[in-house]
Amino acid sequence: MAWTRNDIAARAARELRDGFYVNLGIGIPTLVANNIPDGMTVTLQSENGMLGIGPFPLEGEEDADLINAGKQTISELPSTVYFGSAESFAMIRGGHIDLTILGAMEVSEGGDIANWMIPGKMIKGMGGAMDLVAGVKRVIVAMDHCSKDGESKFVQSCSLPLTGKGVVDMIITDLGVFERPDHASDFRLVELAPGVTLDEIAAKTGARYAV
Amino acid sequence: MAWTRNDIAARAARELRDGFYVNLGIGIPTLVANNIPDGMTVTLQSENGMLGIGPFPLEGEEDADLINAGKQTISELPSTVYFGSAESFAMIRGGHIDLTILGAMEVSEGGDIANWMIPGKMIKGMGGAMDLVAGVKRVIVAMDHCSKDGESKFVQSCSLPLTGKGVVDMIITDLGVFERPDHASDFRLVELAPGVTLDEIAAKTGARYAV
Amino acid sequence: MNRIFASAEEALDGLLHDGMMLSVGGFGLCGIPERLIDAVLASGVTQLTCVSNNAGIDGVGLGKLLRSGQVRKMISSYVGENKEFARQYLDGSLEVEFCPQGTLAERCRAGGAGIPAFFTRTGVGTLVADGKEHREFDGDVFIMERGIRADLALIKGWKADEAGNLIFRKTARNFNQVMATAAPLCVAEVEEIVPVGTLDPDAIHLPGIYVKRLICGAPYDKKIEFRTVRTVEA
Amino acid sequence: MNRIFASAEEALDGLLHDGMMLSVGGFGLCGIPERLIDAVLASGVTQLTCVSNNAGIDGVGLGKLLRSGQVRKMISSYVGENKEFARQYLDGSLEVEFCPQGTLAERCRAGGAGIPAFFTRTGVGTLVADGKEHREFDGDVFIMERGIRADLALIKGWKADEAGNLIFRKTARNFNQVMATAAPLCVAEVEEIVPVGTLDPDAIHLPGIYVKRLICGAPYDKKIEFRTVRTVEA
Repeated sequence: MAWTRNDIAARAARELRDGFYVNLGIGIPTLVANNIPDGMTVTLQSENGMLGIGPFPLEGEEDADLINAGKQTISELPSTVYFGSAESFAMIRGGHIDLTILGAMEVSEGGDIANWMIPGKMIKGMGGAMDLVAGVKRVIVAMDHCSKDGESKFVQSCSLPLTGKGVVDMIITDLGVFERPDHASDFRLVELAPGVTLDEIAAKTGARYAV
Repeated sequence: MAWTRNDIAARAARELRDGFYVNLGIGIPTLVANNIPDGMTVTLQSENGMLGIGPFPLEGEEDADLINAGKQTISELPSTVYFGSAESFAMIRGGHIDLTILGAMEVSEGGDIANWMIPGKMIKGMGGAMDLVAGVKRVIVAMDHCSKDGESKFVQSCSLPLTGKGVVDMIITDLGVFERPDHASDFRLVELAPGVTLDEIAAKTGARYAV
Repeated sequence: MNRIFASAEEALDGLLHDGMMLSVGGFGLCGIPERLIDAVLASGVTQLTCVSNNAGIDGVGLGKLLRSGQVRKMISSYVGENKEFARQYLDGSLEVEFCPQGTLAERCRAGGAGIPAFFTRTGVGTLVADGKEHREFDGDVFIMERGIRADLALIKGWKADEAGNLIFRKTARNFNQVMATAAPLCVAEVEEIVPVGTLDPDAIHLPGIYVKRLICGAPYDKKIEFRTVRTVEA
Repeated sequence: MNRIFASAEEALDGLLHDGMMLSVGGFGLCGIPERLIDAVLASGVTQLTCVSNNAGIDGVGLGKLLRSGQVRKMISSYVGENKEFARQYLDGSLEVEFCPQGTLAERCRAGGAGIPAFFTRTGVGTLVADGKEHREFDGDVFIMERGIRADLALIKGWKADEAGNLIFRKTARNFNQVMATAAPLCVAEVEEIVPVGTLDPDAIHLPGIYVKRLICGAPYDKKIEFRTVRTVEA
């Protein structure tokens, strides 16, 4: 049985280490925050200028001056720090963030990621996604294995405009986990969701990968 | 009668305007701080990370954490702000400081300034001088007209290694004032110290200048 | 020297002209200089280029200047959820330069810090790199990005003293700090103006050297774009 | 995760090796990481490159590492008043790269911010520009300077909380803030370690993400390089 969205997030959470500073994208990656192991200190960065994202505020405690990069109201923690956008991205681009977990429309076998625009549709902009994939030490994509049309999202070569080229280190989908030790290596299938067979994943994957 | 060091500083102080942010070099320029007209707000920058330099502290009130760029103990004012070196020089390089008044060993008729090293002598380093002359909106040199050997310090071409090329806007010496409206223009002698004649200044000046 | 003005209109008097470039603080609707944007709207100045991470939403923030047709070009990283923006963008009446958020912040910092250009890894291999100089340093490829220097900066702070020293509150700092530096002149609106000596000199986010004109824009009715809450037990 | 160590020696354990590059905070003797420098001295590590605005004075600050012969190269803007420095510099045993103070600060910021190179007007037409790429932007000439990224940063702060969030005091901030970012790992010494939640989250100068190891170095007997005072009436 394939993983649920929360299973994917829980699997991604197993990549966290004590003391990590992490930036989570929207969608499945947001769910990773609920799966941080007890006793582990993980600090979440919001690229609009905050380290130490707290949970959503209680009703009535929303603060218009306290939002995450998705423009949602959040709360602060005792260890929270605020800073400006230039400093925030200096931190990201300078390789000080340990890990980012992002969603994607497509990932290629070379580690390219596309998650910001669909040609012909209204362009909304890339926000901070290009900075994150280019700057953060380790980039994990958490996404459904196939699109709603049943097409593989882990492909030979991205058809959509790229967010970053050769930047992805690990891919976690509802069917399994692909990983590579460095950007020069191929991805290897290192884990299958319960009940998923090698044949099934091979049939549903456009990309070349080692087993 | 030629100007004293304090007269030079007082003359330089006449270039201040209300609301100016100013960086003063060591030597004669430091004396400009004592000549700010009453009722005029001039904020002094110290490139080690401070806007709003106060006077030297009272005996017993020295604070090792509160020094100017010359490493002297100073005091703070109610309007004082502290910041780091990167921000300090972003401010300087970005043209946000209105005026800097510096000493010099030589200034050329093209506005080159030399004030950091003498070949053959131990090099101590340029500190922030190159950043100031390259970044501040207006650069005034306040210096003795001649060296101790009687040589003109306002010269055709600097013999010493430069601090900046074509950057000086005004030169104030004990004999008079030279100014130019922009960096493409020649310097013009616009003022003589009391009792100094055009002939005397011509005899003591190596540079070409308009009258 | 008095930098405090009675209204946004007075604070902007003499500073606006058609075709100018404005650097504008804020992230989404958080920390946007709404009083100053209203005054730009009222001034009727047109053909503006606005450097701002977002473009407001319909009828709020820079969305007002889009609706009035005063903006010719936006330099932004993300402009979702804005129908008027979409309409003008699709019919070609609005020019848009998309810029990665971190590159946008760095370009504005560079412009304010006397850095005309710098190299970054962000955007290499993407549409953002098209036409830009590529260069290898220590085995990695980078693209060259240019500093941005606007004609005028408009920002929103929390508190400022009479010398213009200013602090922001929580994530409302965002782009306000860097946008303020990216122009020769910055006009700031704040929620409270306090006497000199009130703010901690070690805790100023934006020194008064940048804040040449200042208004108190209170009271504010701050808008929330996406209100998300939790229940007690969560 | 505990980042607090009992001594400078323990905080540096496993981090030092011959030939490494250290970025070191401080301006003159103001805000120098003296406990950490003592621990580097005690470690005996050699062939160091130190990026620091100054080189201490004889027997104080980095002057100690110069005297012990542990430093191979300095990257600095000003090194006056240091006889040992002068001796080693003149006999060629110490290599020195002079860098304008603002360029030094910006190079370290760039190194910490993922910017491998940038252009600046500072130093154009001087010895500093020799051998560097020159380039015109908008009619002005600039030189290209490289970002600096050290192996380890050593800094001195005022207070830090247990999460490493750190604040500086007055002009002791100087290069400490930027040097901390210019390496993958920063060790900080502070005068006081306070519980998490004590410091204002809007007033942190250096977020804990940079401060991976921390010691309390108190008590300090801070040295003043040039004691200048005024009389009451001045």
